[in-house]
Amino acid sequence: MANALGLERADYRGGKSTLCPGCGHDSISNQIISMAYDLNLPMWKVIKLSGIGCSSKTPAYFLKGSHGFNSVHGRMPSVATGATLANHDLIAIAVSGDGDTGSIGLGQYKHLIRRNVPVVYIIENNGVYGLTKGQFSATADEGQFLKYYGKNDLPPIDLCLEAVIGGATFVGRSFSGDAKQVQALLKAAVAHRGTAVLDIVSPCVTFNNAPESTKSYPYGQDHEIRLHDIEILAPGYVAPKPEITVGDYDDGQVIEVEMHDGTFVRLKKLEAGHDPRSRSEAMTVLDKAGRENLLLTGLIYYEEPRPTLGETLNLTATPLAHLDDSRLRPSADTLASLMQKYA
Amino acid sequence: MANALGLERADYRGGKSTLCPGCGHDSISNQIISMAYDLNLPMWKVIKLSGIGCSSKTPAYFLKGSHGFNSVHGRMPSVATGATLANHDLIAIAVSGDGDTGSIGLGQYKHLIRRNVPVVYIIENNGVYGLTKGQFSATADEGQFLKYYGKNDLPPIDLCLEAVIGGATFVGRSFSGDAKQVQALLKAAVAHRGTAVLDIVSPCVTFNNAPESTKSYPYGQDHEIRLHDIEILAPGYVAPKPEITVGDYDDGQVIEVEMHDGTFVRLKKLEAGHDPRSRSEAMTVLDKAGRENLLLTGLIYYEEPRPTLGETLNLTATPLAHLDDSRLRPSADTLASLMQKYA
Amino acid sequence: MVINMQPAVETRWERYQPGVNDFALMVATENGSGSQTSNVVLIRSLFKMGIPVSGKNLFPSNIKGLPTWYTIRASKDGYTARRATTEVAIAFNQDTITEDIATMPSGGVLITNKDLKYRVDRADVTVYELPVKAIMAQGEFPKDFADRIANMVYVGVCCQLFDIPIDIAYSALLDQFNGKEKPAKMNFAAVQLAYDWAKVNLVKQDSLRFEPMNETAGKILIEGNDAGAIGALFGGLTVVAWYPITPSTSLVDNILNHMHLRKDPETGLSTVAVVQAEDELAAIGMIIGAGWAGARSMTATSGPGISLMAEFTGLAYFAEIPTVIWDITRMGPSTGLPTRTSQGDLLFLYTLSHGDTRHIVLLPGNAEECFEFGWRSLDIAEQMQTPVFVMSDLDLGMNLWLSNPFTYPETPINHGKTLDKAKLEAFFEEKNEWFRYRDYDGDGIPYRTTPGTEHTRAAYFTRGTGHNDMAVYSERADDWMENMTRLRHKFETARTVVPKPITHYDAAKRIGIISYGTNDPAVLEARDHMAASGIETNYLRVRALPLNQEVWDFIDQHDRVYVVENNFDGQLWQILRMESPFAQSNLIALALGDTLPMTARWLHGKIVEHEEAL
Amino acid sequence: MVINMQPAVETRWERYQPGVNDFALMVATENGSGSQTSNVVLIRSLFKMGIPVSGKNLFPSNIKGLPTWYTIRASKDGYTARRATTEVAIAFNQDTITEDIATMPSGGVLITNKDLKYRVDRADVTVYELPVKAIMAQGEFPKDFADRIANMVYVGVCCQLFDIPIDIAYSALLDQFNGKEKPAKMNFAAVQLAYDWAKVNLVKQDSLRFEPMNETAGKILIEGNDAGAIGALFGGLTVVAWYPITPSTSLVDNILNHMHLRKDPETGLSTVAVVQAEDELAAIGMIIGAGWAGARSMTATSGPGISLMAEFTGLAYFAEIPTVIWDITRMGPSTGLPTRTSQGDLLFLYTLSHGDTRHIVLLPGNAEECFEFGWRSLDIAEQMQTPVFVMSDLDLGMNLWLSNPFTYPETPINHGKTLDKAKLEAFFEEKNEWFRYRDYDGDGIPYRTTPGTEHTRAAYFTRGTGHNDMAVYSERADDWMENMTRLRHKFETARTVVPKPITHYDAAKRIGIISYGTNDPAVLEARDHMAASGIETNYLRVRALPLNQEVWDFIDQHDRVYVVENNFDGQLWQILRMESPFAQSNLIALALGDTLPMTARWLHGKIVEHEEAL
Ligand SMILES: Cc1ncc(C[n+]2csc(CCOP(=O)(O)OP(=O)(O)O)c2C)c(N)n1
Ligand SMILES: Cc1ncc(C[n+]2csc(CCOP(=O)(O)OP(=O)(O)O)c2C)c(N)n1
Ligand code: SF4
Ligand code: SF4
Ligand SMILES: [Mg+2]
Ligand SMILES: [Mg+2]
Repeated sequence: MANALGLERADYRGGKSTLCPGCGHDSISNQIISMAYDLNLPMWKVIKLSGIGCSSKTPAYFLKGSHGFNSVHGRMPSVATGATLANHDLIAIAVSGDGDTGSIGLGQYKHLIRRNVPVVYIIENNGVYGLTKGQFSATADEGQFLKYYGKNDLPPIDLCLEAVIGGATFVGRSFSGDAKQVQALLKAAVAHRGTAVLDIVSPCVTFNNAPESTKSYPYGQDHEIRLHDIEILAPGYVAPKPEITVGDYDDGQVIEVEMHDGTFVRLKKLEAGHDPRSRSEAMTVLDKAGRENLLLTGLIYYEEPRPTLGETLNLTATPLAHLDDSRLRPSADTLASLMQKYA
Repeated sequence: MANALGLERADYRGGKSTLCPGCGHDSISNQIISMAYDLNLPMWKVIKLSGIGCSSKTPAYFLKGSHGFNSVHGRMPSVATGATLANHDLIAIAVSGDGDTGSIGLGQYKHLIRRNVPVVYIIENNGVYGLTKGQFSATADEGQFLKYYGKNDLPPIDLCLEAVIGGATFVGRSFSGDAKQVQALLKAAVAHRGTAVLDIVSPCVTFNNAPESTKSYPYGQDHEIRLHDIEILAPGYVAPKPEITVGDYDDGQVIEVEMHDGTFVRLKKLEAGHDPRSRSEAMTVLDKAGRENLLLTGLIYYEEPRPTLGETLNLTATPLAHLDDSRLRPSADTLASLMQKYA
Repeated sequence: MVINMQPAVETRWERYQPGVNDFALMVATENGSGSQTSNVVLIRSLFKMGIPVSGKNLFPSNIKGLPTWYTIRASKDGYTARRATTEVAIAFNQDTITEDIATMPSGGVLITNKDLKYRVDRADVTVYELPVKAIMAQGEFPKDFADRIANMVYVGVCCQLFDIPIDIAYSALLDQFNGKEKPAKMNFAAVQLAYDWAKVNLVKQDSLRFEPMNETAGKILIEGNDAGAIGALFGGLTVVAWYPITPSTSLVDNILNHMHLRKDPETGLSTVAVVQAEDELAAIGMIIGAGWAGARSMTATSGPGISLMAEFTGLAYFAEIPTVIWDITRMGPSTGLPTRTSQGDLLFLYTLSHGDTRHIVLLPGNAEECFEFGWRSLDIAEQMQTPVFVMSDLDLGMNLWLSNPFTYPETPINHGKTLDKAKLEAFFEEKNEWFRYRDYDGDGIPYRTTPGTEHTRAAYFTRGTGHNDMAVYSERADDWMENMTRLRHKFETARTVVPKPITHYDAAKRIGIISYGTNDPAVLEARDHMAASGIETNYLRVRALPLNQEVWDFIDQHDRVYVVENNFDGQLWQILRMESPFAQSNLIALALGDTLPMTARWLHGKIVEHEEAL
Repeated sequence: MVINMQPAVETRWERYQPGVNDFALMVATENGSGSQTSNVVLIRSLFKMGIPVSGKNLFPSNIKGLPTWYTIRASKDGYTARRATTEVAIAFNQDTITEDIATMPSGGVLITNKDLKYRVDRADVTVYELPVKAIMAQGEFPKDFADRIANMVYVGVCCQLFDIPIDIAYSALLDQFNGKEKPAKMNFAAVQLAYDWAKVNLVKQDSLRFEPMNETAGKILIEGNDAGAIGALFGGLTVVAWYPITPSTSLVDNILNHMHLRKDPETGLSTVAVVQAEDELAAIGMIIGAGWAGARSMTATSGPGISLMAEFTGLAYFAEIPTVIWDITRMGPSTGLPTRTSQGDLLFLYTLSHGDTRHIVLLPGNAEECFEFGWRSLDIAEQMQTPVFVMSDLDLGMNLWLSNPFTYPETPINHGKTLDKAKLEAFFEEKNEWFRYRDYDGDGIPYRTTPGTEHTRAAYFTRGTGHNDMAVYSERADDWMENMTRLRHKFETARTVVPKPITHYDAAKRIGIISYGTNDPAVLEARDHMAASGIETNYLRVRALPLNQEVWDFIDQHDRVYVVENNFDGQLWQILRMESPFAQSNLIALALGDTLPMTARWLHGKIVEHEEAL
């Protein structure tokens, strides 16, 4: 069935995946396709960016109608920064891996967030380097064993916590086995102005899918704890009561967060009862999850977005890439009078 | 007066400083000299490491009897990692700047901490790039103005918070104008096994010393809030009562933390009353300091150190650099029988 | 096979006739389907039969499912170069079977998996079709396991068709599972089934077969990266920092495999530290820090990692810190083709980093040299106090090579001019001074101390900024020039320290060939063929940069010298031109760089073409 | 002065006699003491007097307190090269005064600050001693301010001694404080005091003086980095990402200074985005992302930054993304000497990144070309769809140069083969297809689209991995070779697109000189001197890599060609040898690389030495 743009879901597909059958990354690609189809995204406005890795290959497998850039390992954030500066009308979907972001790319990841570059930043987190055949990544469980590389003695990096303290205004965590939630978070993220981080546990079925591994399917299926149910209300919906902005919410209560494009994100409290609008609560809940090895998923943190990088630079409304030449080159008189100053 | 090694304080000096008169970095160098003299550090056992910057020049200005390595910008952490692996008997003192650590070096800084490389990591934090003439660094105040580079629109990175969530077991903050505290923290840091981070506000008198700047002398003098008084009790001292390890402490109470070399760090509570042994408290106090622009100084976080990188690798007691050749090359027979396996 | 090219002009080569122990097989399967085991079993079997054999794995940059080709060449004459045409095609991959059939040579033998969809419209080839499912069905294997070992079917059939004794195949399987009988037996069951099936159902229609000979006695089969790892461990390696990247990863994997050789017998503690860094910037920083502090350190990487190591390499060069960097080259520029081979980094390695820099680059051409340069590179690094590159490639590093067993290092570990406490005291005794960057011996190589030397005057300050010979910071032009002049002098000394070229010279021959690395087998084979057709050549194989005098003499001695290499720009040819002491009008570049190991046929074609055009 | 060298053999040069408007001053002060203002005031004054003038600031890599030397050369003949010997020494730095006095030429003029400790044991120089404190004391200046302007004392004294009209000094001061009278007056007060003091207390004993002439009318004084910034802004620059590093920082500083020229008149919003990145890895990633998305992007850096940009540069080369990288070179290897000049990155830039890569490098030789290449580099980048380097150096970038005013770009902005919606539709109209990497015009340059083009078939996938001409991932050897062959062909096209060399040719002359960049003034001056002594030379100044045919023709036309450059290895000479279509026995390398701008005397000495040895 065609969406508002007259496109079938199939039109949002990409090339045939070359990932291992069952790879978690493929299901995330599928959710991206559904999200774009549901939201009627014009593909020509979307850019797909990635680093290097199995995860970073996926932009070739969705949204064939969009420009894609599979850049270099760990440094896609800088490419995303430049591309969105060149054209701030673009909708940027960035895909990375835990190695790509947590190891070689950690610095760029943090600085992208600090600059609040408007991009949906998806980390397909499997705790290993898939493409180079299963070395531990910086998000691997402490003490975990892998057949080839033995024991991992180092503590995992929590890429959500890194984002929260780094100044991110939208931070979510999910599990690629939880299609519904992944899709809801994707929709919210696309509606967000500024960097939206999604750290999605995405099992590597070939190198890290043993049930003990917190990055495996079995573990995710048995241990995922949703912080809330998420419902996305398309722009146009009118909130029944003024949006709740403070205080933690009592049983059965609901938070509705309005995104800048009018989309509402409705969070229905579950037992965990986490309020994503509190930075300290976000830090606490992540710290707890880390210490107790809990796979807490949902919208971890949200705040009214601060200005994006482009906004702080006071750029023209017309994207820089589309300025016509008359605005790119000052006049001959301007040059002449400037020369006077040096005479 | 000579110390236990028969050395005068002057013997611990280095070359003549070429920094601007009054630069905060020079006073930190002085405290390093005093610390080494007081603790009777054998200089031949010490290595001085740094990146590039005015701050990173300082290792040439103290401990002339120690090997020094002024490496490349932002990547001293990797050099420190390799050097301490080669010889785990060395006492490593690393000096960096806020640009060196917070911008180009952020990734290596975080991974050094994650690996718990045994090094005293000093950040001489002035909020600007001194050596390149005063650009904003990643720790500059949000909204701050500088004569040349205008307004800084980006939020500052808190290098202590980065360290705490990154797995550091010793994190302190100080102000180069607070000689006494800087020296106490240095002594504790040297006694610590593992990465000891000291983020020291060290004013750049040439480019960032206006009173409204949180990195200036005037601001530090007027606004420093000590979290506690710190006293260092040399090894041999016997704690009056079993070391307090839990619970927050009431007025006038004191915490004593024993370092692995027998040194005791005695913290006397001041009004702020922060317990450095609680990770969540550390995160909260830093978050608060960040939001309210408070210059809270002292030992922010301490935990019983986890194994250092070298320890996790089960290396021989003899430093790798000092193994004799017989242990570096297996026998001819070993090679012969190995070759059998490939025949 | 679809990835094969290297067009060669038609030549006498065409007369080449396959025969007993002298033909090649190509196995087309799916990546990650376990076919690698089957292929290695075939190679090992031939090896055990005493037949000179070589294998090339042409695999995709993916983990499961993309096409992969494996070529196995048996050569009674001992040629191990890749052959472009393979008489036998084992087409087991649905995605490529059609093209695999279309591109096979006339008169060839086609073995297919009957369960696939395809049409054979080649009257000029012998076809054997194997009902793989049916054959496997006979031996009730657990389902998932069955899939994994289905590829054993073509092993069994090959044993039957080409006279490989099946017990030899079994012992090859045993080796493969290093002695574990259970998996060996499991797999062998499938081999046996196929073998028996073929005996009954296939009528031999071709003349290709193997026959035991005695050409591999005392030899070994090993991958270059394994050889390099063993070499490094016997070279006193103590600190490794690395970041995974194909095709260098297996070099470090093999260091981990063999690390037990360096465990302290009493304590069981390790004398080697291996750290997986967060990236290559950190990896090289770590080995430089380690080298500075007295360790024998190394890393292994490939093109993209080399680019990231550029700045640190300049520091190590200028601050004179020993360390070793293995570059297992793959196809570049950029990410390029991670699973294809090339020699495209040579010029970049030689001049790596900004400013006036030059580096030592060792160029192993076979597994024995991977072992030798594995330990020697660590000696040279300490001896010359500079980073030393070892440039191998994917072909040498990741494929199995027939080799002589490695000879134990003939010289003790060389720490160069490193002064420990005692040596430093002696030095002061003699000279009343010691300055880090002073040239005491006139060879440009200074004396160094390492941190932790208990001596009041052992310390010095290391920096990448200007310094005089006392290691004191200096912005003086004369200090700068003095230091650069000494560094260049040291580099000249290096020419006499690095491995000399291997030369096949006969004054009567007027044509020379210069090459390096894994082109060696192609050159050797092509030379024989050319000689047969009247083109006599001498051959010099460069084994290191900087170049030694031998190279200039060799060029001088010939009318024409072909510079043969597997990169696109002819990088050694460019280095020869930019450095040769005289005008070289006689250097002809034969540069390939088509992602595949060079074939003798390509080289033969090129030279014949050129010679006939004279 | 202590940092001065470049030994030259004794030659006719010795006959050179300083005279009116033809001598040089050297000012030795402390870094950060405000002397820079005084020195620029002196230069501006001479400029206003119509005298050709040039200045070189030899400053330390520190912020305050280390020695700094500033040389000012007046040349009635219009020579602007650095001169090693300076007739006038103004010794105002306690740390260097002794050596400054010792190293000054016989017959020179010494002006000292009497408050310093020193002894003058030179009977062969004229000495003027200034009681700076005393002079300043006369005009009650606020203490701290007094220190800052104490250096105005030597300005006043020079006006008096060398006949610089004091009102001209005042207007120079006004310019310096761009029109602000208050600071200008303040400073001028000190100048006046010193001027009056000198009138009364100094007896002119030397013959050196200035005299108004008319050689600077219509000219400007500007730094190369300022010129480059203006050029880029007039070249349609839209995205700048950078990381501070000496000596490139002032290029971006000047972009910020002039950015108002690109503000939208109505909205006041900016058409240029300038981002201070976290490092050079990020800076280049940003400009590549921007170039890919349709921006005209650039960065500015120096050696260490170039090394860090290596991997990304390879991606941009291989994925064919336009962007511009300025390398304001400083002395390397490694961190080297950040405040000293060199041309040491040339070869590294040309071959930057692993694998077979080659890059366009523009080589401005003066301020006008910094402006021109500032805009032209952005055109060439889009035209060739590749990263374009502009290699300037510290000398050109950070010193003041006498220049013609800049001429407005004669051609409109060139976006190359970039297809917007309309153009893409037209393309499909005509060809019924569009594939990103297909060579439609036979020049190796494909057509590209940028993201955000509202067309269903505008999208393509950009990658650094193997791809065919439809931008589809491919591991096929033939696809790889086809692409590499096209890239090389594109590079050949680039030879015809980049700026051609500037040639001074006269068929009668048999000796040629090839050089580039800031060696130009030294070459021009040396040629005149050599001509005077009977050595006639032609001269070709290379302005870009890859080299054009003109260069080969020039080499062909001469018996000998001296390749003159300011790096240690003779890197252009090496590139010439590795690329020249014929054996070049006639290329002689004259490589310097001693951290300082080249002097005509050094070059003259070298060539004369060589010619006389023939
Ligand atoms: C500079 C550089 N170093 C190393 C590599 C090799 N490499 C390719 S992918 C990868 C790791 C990918 O891990 P991750 O980001 O977690 O992605 P995954 O494959 O697990 O999805 C590495 C190290 C590279 N391509 N470039
Ligand atoms: C790779 C590289 N990029 C840039 C530089 C130039 N640089 C030298 S110091 C510095 C910043 C120093 O700032 P910080 O670390 O805060 O030290 P500070 O001078 O403020 O003490 C920069 C960018 C360099 N040396 N190397
Ligand atoms: S290796 Fe792991 S991450 Fe890569 S495709 Fe296979 S399952 Fe996915
Ligand atoms: S510039 Fe700033 S940081 Fe550098 S030395 Fe001067 S005061 Fe210190
Ligand atoms: Mg991963
Ligand atoms: Mg700083």
